[in-house]
Amino acid sequence: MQRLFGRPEALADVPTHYCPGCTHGIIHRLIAEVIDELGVRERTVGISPVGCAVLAYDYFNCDFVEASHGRAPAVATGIKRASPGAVVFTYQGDGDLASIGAGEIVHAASRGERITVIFVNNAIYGMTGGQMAPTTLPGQKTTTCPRGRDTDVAGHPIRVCELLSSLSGVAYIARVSVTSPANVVKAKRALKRAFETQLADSGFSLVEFLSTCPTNWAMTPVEALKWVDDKMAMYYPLGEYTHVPEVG
Amino acid sequence: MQRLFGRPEALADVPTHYCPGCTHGIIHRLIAEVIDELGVRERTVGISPVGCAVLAYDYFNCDFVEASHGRAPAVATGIKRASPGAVVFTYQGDGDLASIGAGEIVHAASRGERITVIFVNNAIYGMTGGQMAPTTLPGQKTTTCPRGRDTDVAGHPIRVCELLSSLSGVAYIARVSVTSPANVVKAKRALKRAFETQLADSGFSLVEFLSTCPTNWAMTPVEALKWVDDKMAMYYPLGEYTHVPEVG
Amino acid sequence: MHEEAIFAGFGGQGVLLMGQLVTYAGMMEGENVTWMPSYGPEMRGGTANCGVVVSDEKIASPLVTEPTSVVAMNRPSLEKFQGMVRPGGLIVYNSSLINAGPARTDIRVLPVPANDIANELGDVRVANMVALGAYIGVTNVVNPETVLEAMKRVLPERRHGLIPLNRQALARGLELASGAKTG
Amino acid sequence: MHEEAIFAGFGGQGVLLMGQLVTYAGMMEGENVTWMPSYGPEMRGGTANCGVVVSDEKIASPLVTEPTSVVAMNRPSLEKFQGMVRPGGLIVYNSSLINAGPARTDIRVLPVPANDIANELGDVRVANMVALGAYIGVTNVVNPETVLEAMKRVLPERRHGLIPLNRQALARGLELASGAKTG
Amino acid sequence: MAKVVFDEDRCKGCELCVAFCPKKILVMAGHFNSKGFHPATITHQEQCNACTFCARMCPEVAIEVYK
Amino acid sequence: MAKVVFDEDRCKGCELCVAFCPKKILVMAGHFNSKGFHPATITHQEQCNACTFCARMCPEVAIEVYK
Amino acid sequence: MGEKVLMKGNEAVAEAAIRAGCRCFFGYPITPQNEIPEYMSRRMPEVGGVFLQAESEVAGSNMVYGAACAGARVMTTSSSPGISLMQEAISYMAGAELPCVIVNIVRGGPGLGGIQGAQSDYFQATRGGGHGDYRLLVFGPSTVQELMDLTMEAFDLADMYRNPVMILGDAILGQMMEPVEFREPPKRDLPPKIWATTGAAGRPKNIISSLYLDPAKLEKHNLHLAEKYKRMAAEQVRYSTYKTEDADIVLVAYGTTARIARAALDKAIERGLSAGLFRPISLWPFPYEALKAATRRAAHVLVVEMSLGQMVEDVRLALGGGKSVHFYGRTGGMSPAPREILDEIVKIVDKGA
Amino acid sequence: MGEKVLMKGNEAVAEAAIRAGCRCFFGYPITPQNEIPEYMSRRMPEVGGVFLQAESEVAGSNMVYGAACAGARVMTTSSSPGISLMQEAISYMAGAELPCVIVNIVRGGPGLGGIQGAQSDYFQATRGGGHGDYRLLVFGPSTVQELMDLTMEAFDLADMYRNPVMILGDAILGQMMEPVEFREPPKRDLPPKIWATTGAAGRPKNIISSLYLDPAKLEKHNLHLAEKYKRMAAEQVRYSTYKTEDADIVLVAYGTTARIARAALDKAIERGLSAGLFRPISLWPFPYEALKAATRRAAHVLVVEMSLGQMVEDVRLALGGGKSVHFYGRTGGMSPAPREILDEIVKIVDKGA
Ligand SMILES: Cc1ncc(C[n+]2csc(CCOP(=O)(O)OP(=O)(O)O)c2C)c(N)n1
Ligand SMILES: Cc1ncc(C[n+]2csc(CCOP(=O)(O)OP(=O)(O)O)c2C)c(N)n1
Ligand code: SF4
Ligand code: SF4
Ligand code: SF4
Ligand code: SF4
Ligand code: SF4
Ligand code: SF4
Ligand SMILES: [Mg+2]
Ligand SMILES: [Mg+2]
Repeated sequence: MQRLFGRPEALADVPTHYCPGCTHGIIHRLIAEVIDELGVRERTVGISPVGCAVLAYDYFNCDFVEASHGRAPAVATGIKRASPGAVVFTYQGDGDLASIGAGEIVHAASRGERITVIFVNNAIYGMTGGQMAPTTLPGQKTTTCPRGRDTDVAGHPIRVCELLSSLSGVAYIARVSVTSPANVVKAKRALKRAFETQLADSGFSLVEFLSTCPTNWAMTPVEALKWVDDKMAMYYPLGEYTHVPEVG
Repeated sequence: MQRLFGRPEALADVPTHYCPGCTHGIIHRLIAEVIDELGVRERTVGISPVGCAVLAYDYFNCDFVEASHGRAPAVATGIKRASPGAVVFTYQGDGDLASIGAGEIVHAASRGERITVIFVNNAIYGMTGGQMAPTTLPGQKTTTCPRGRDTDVAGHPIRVCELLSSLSGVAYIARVSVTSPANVVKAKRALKRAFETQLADSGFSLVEFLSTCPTNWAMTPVEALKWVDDKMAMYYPLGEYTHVPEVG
Repeated sequence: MHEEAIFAGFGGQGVLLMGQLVTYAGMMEGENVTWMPSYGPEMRGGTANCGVVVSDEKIASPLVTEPTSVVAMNRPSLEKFQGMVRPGGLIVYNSSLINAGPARTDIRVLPVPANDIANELGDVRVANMVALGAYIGVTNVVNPETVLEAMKRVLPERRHGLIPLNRQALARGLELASGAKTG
Repeated sequence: MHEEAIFAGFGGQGVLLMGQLVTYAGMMEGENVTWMPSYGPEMRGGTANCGVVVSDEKIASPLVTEPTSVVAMNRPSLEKFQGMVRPGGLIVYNSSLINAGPARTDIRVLPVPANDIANELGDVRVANMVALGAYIGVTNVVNPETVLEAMKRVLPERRHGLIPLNRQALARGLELASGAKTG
Repeated sequence: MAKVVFDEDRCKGCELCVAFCPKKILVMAGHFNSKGFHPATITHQEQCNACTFCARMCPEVAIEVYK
Repeated sequence: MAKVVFDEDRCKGCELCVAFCPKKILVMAGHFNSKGFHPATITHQEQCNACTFCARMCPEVAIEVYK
Repeated sequence: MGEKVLMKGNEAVAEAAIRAGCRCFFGYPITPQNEIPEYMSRRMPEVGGVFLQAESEVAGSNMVYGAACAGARVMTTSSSPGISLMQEAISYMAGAELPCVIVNIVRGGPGLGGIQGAQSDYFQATRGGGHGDYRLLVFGPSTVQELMDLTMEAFDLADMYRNPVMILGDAILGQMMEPVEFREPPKRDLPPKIWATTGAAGRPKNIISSLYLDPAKLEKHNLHLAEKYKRMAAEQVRYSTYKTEDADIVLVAYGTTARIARAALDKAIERGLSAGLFRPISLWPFPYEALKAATRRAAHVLVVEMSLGQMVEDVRLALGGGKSVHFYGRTGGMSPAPREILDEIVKIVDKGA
Repeated sequence: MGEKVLMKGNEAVAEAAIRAGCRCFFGYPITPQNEIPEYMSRRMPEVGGVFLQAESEVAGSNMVYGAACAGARVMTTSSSPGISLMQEAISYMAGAELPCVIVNIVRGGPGLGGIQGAQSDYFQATRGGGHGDYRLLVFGPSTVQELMDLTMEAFDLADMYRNPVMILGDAILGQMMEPVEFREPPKRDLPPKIWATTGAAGRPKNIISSLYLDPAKLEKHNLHLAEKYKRMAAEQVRYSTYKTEDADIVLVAYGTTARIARAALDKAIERGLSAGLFRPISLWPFPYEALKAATRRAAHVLVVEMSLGQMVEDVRLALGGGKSVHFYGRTGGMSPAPREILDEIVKIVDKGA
């Protein structure tokens, strides 16, 4: 009897601290599968963010660096420039990447850093207990917008893929979700393209995952997946985004 | 005999420290003219950047605040939120706004802060002696890219108007130049729209000026204007940019 | 009088409230009190706990490292805290969810079928009040009446409707305790 | 020997180079030397200056606040620095661009038509060397030959072609100085 | 013939596998695992078609599928 | 009849006014102003059409135009 | 005396600020102080104030700079790593003489460190983590009540001196609940904010800046600031003593550590030892004179901190080598148990004897 | 002895770094240190190294963090406000034990301040402007030659201790030209960087992090760091003395101020006064013992700084109240003239007599 499905080598065989049903776990596994399939585990360096995925370094079987909040793209830049042969990816939440790290991600993308960014958008600050994120949907209640996000006060959610796709250094950008086995397969395909983009040295690559936070959304994991499909995917259209062609 | 043209009231009658032919001076005058025409001088608060315009507070006849490098949009946010009745504008260079201040400008725009940003893009760091800016053109020589900007290393120049126009909080964005009397007139019109946008409380407004730095470009002021028309305006198309309509 | 208690369980079991009620009641009775919750990633996986100090003396640290009592509403909590209890101390545990009680013999142990009793009362959510009643019954750290007073202040208006039910649950716990004492 | 000089003028006039040549030459002659440029917004409007210290003793501060000599290549520079010169000190000024010399009587003053002489020599850019020659001729702070040596090291290869012309310019300045002494 | 294997103590009882099993042959067990969760388990191994949906949706990588 | 007035000591000699005067009646004076610049000046006041181009291009706001 | 309520330290900070007239709050979430922004996000709209979650601590501290320019009472709060990111803005606010209140609910460091309480940011707070010759008023409360009282007063002091004021708490103080009552701070008549940039209507324009390109002017400005700091140092020294008179050994501790030290102390006294506690409340200005006086008779001084020893330098400066200054510290989120401190006391006294 | 060349202090820093094997430079322009990035932008490509202008000091310091993780010799340079923005990253690097060299060419503060030389960032450099219990090695050179020598050695020391090393210069030192010769630093055999994250090929994975959620573990880590700092303190104390033996008054000054003080001193000696100079070279660790020894016989100690008095605290800590410690300072970009210092010396000695 042969094994059709199991734990990829690049994923450490340890329990995670993630809440039940949190899709951080699925995303971890997909990254590990892609690393295995590309056979780059031994030259991969991951960068974990400050966020629920802060301990990601314990969950992957490759070298890992913990970055300060939002600065993973700068840390990745330092690593990649110092060792161009390495396969470098960051794993960042929406608070980490789109809020405090907005400057670093814009510039890493603009410079066309040969790194792959895994952007986990769960529309909230998970680790700190459910505060508003730049990606929190209009009307969505969080601990720092208890009456629901008021766009007059806090503005509209930032669409990271759309924002970055205007930058010339960007070679590949896609937005995916993991709300069904079919979407998981699509997501993995995009992830693989992103890593291949880096291996081809053709520029900056980013995959945005619409992810869940059952704990802070106060939903069951199954409800949470449905909310991603019904609410988030409306505001954050899935698909591939490519950069604006060079002018002049 | 009546005066057809002279110094606007909002512009202090003092000499500036700007180099001969630097268009910072023209831009200052246009802002002052608009403030006068809108009759808001007594409720206007300007924010000067760290850059050649750091002393702008000496040149305008209105309240002024000196911000730390790149943070003018955050300072403006603090002022505007504390006194919503004030007319608040920032005056920022391309290093200030597009490099160190990238995070602050993206978020101020995304929040739709009711402020007006005057963005002076001279493709270089003037005050510090001519280093590369995020807006430095490909191949352009500066003191930190002595062989000319290599886009493989430093990436392509950032087009701020294009980048920000994907954000929902943005109500008005335009790119102008002051390379001829005709362009000066157009520039002033855009500037007025921007301030009117703030007065109408309809969101974030920004006007990007393609400006000169004869000193660090090592050109005569007249050559510098020509360079703006021939080189910069090719990469940075003039015109009005409006934000992407809301999805969902 | 110097009591240092830990209340622990799943997030949904209202253990933080148990602690707050004791603390608030202690304050109303003129004691010195502190309440300290677990926070941050500690709370991942939905477990929560808080430490309460009620004392007639000024309170040094609100961190409860050697509790005089532990109230454990689920198994992980019991496992985590039973070792810390001072000799002669007390463990109240929710026997509806925990089949094997603590191993220790140098402390008092009171099993309380909190969920079962709460279900009897028609709402499993008052299991915490049952356990709280048992705890108070044994320790007498505060007067049950004061706890009910405290409830009025701690609970938001809209939830005051639940107070009668909570009173019943508390009473059932108290009975258990007195039974345990006499028996 | 202790000389503290300021060289000042428009950006394009090569005043920083004048200072560097004296400094470099001083170093080659075994003296202690420092060179300190003006920098930052100070340089706006295209004016530039540098302070040079050449001394047989260890040099404390490279900041020249009480110069023994000032070489002023344009009017703003003369106005800015003439007041600072120590009594008995020297001012060399570019009389091609400055019509009125300094008012002070307690110092030596040497007008040098640097631009005119440079134009005679066919290249106005060597005006700085004319003034430098005059300055060295009066102060003897370093040997002119050493300055020409220094030039080889300071100027990039591609500009070594200019050295002969610079040598002439320097010579013309030296003549002026000796003239001033004898006369 | 297909086989799904659960690493019971890794299971956090999120029920995603249950929700996505096309055969509806997964349920949550009544007992607690060492973590204090009701673990998922399979009721009719023989009906499993080895589609791996359950495993692909499991955030804990607690499911292996064999055929 | 039009008139342009220069604030000579504000002039930095950038020559932008000269470059943009349609009538080509502006030149740089031979003498220095107090700042050490050759100031711009007008040669044929009578030919000025008061178009204000010079003034609009002056970074120093050193030009006033009357009519 | 008003009615007592049970409050978390973090909530007490937020409520105190609002009662002190703070109407602008800018902050960025960070454990263990999230209850403050969360409380503010609920309350500010109720009082017509501004709550804005900044995109970062850098932005947040510069929003504070802006609101302070507009003359508002403004506060930001964070914890150690976030406070490090504010250092440039803090230096700017000190340089531009802008009043504001900054709260640091300290956690273990360095780097990302941990989220339990610590006192290892003492140097940063009292020595200026930012650049230049500037000072903040720094207070280290040790109970939720004192945290509330000092936060309220901080706004007055900030306006009075036109200077940022920092409240240095820790995770324990921020997370714990204790009974508190609201007390009005001493009434002060404060100067009107004529310097604020609110629009130059009917007055000459106001400029707020910390730039002085002429070094002579910048030095003058620094000397003016130094004058002010001297005044602050003269007027704002605060401390409390407990049984220090003719104590054989005097403990020195601030904040949470002080309450733990006090418990150890009582145990020591039970054992017949003569021991006292000196508790600095103002960390800058540090109570140098008072400490010297309070320890004059003591044979030993024991400094206890939740750090590897930072305030101990101020104690040494105060006592100037005359005394043997002992140190006991826990760090990284660990706090000393009363028993540990007691053992330390005994060790020292025994040796001493 | 190699041939002497004339170099700006800033250029000397850059060239020294390259000669020390630094192959990664990340920085952001700021006066008065722009010659460093500019020099690097020319030279790095020639030696196959990396020059990258970061978008900010925050980003730049985190790029340094990354390159250090990869095992590269890496440097960043800035001036006061920029260094304030690096405080979080510096704390992280200290916490993660990453070697790197940070140069601060100090200018007047606080805030935007000015661009002339100052020494008002001493506290920030020596007391950790960032959060947590950490230390940097800090050196304060006083000539361009020493600036070059210490910069080269800094890379070895950073690798040796796995700790950031800071060179604390000032605008005068950075802008001035002085003759220098290149000297190899003492050869050290340094441990291989087996901890670097270069890809887990044929070895277990490496993790670089400063996070320890368990406070017991974080404390353990801090104690490990403290051990290291103790070693650094024992091994890296540096200073120089000039005529301090039986001097009546000893001046204490570092960096640029030390050379000015020395000139004043010579004048004083000409006047028949017995005076000496103690110059700390390592600012952390501060030469407490050596200073105490060097001033044992002195009646007076005069500290001179280009600040309102920061190092003077370390001097007081060293001398422990026994001596009357005088201070003379200029700040905001002003530097003391030898004559001012001389007058101060005379005043003190006369009073003393
Ligand atoms: C400088 C700094 N600011 C704030 C924090 C606190 N903090 C930790 S995680 C986090 C945000 C996490 O949200 P996100 O990035 O969306 O990740 P998630 O937990 O949702 O996966 C914040 C604000 C910090 N550690 N450092
Ligand atoms: C935190 C900080 N970093 C760097 C600097 C130095 N600095 C001053 S102005 C400037 C850039 C100026 O360029 P730009 O914004 O384009 O304005 P310009 O002078 O070209 O008008 C820099 C980097 C500073 N003052 N503060
Ligand atoms: S808090 Fe939210 S994001 Fe974080 S682990 Fe739990 S569910 Fe996932
Ligand atoms: S340096 Fe450039 S930008 Fe600055 S004033 Fe001079 S010309 Fe204008
Ligand atoms: S493999 Fe498919 S059929 Fe089998 S249990 Fe899993 S989901 Fe159900
Ligand atoms: S998906 Fe995984 S964790 Fe969730 S219930 Fe199924 S087996 Fe358990
Ligand atoms: S107004 Fe017009 S015509 Fe007259 S001088 Fe100016 S540019 Fe020339
Ligand atoms: S444009 Fe203005 S500054 Fe330039 S030359 Fe003409 S008058 Fe002078
Ligand atoms: Mg998130
Ligand atoms: Mg610019």
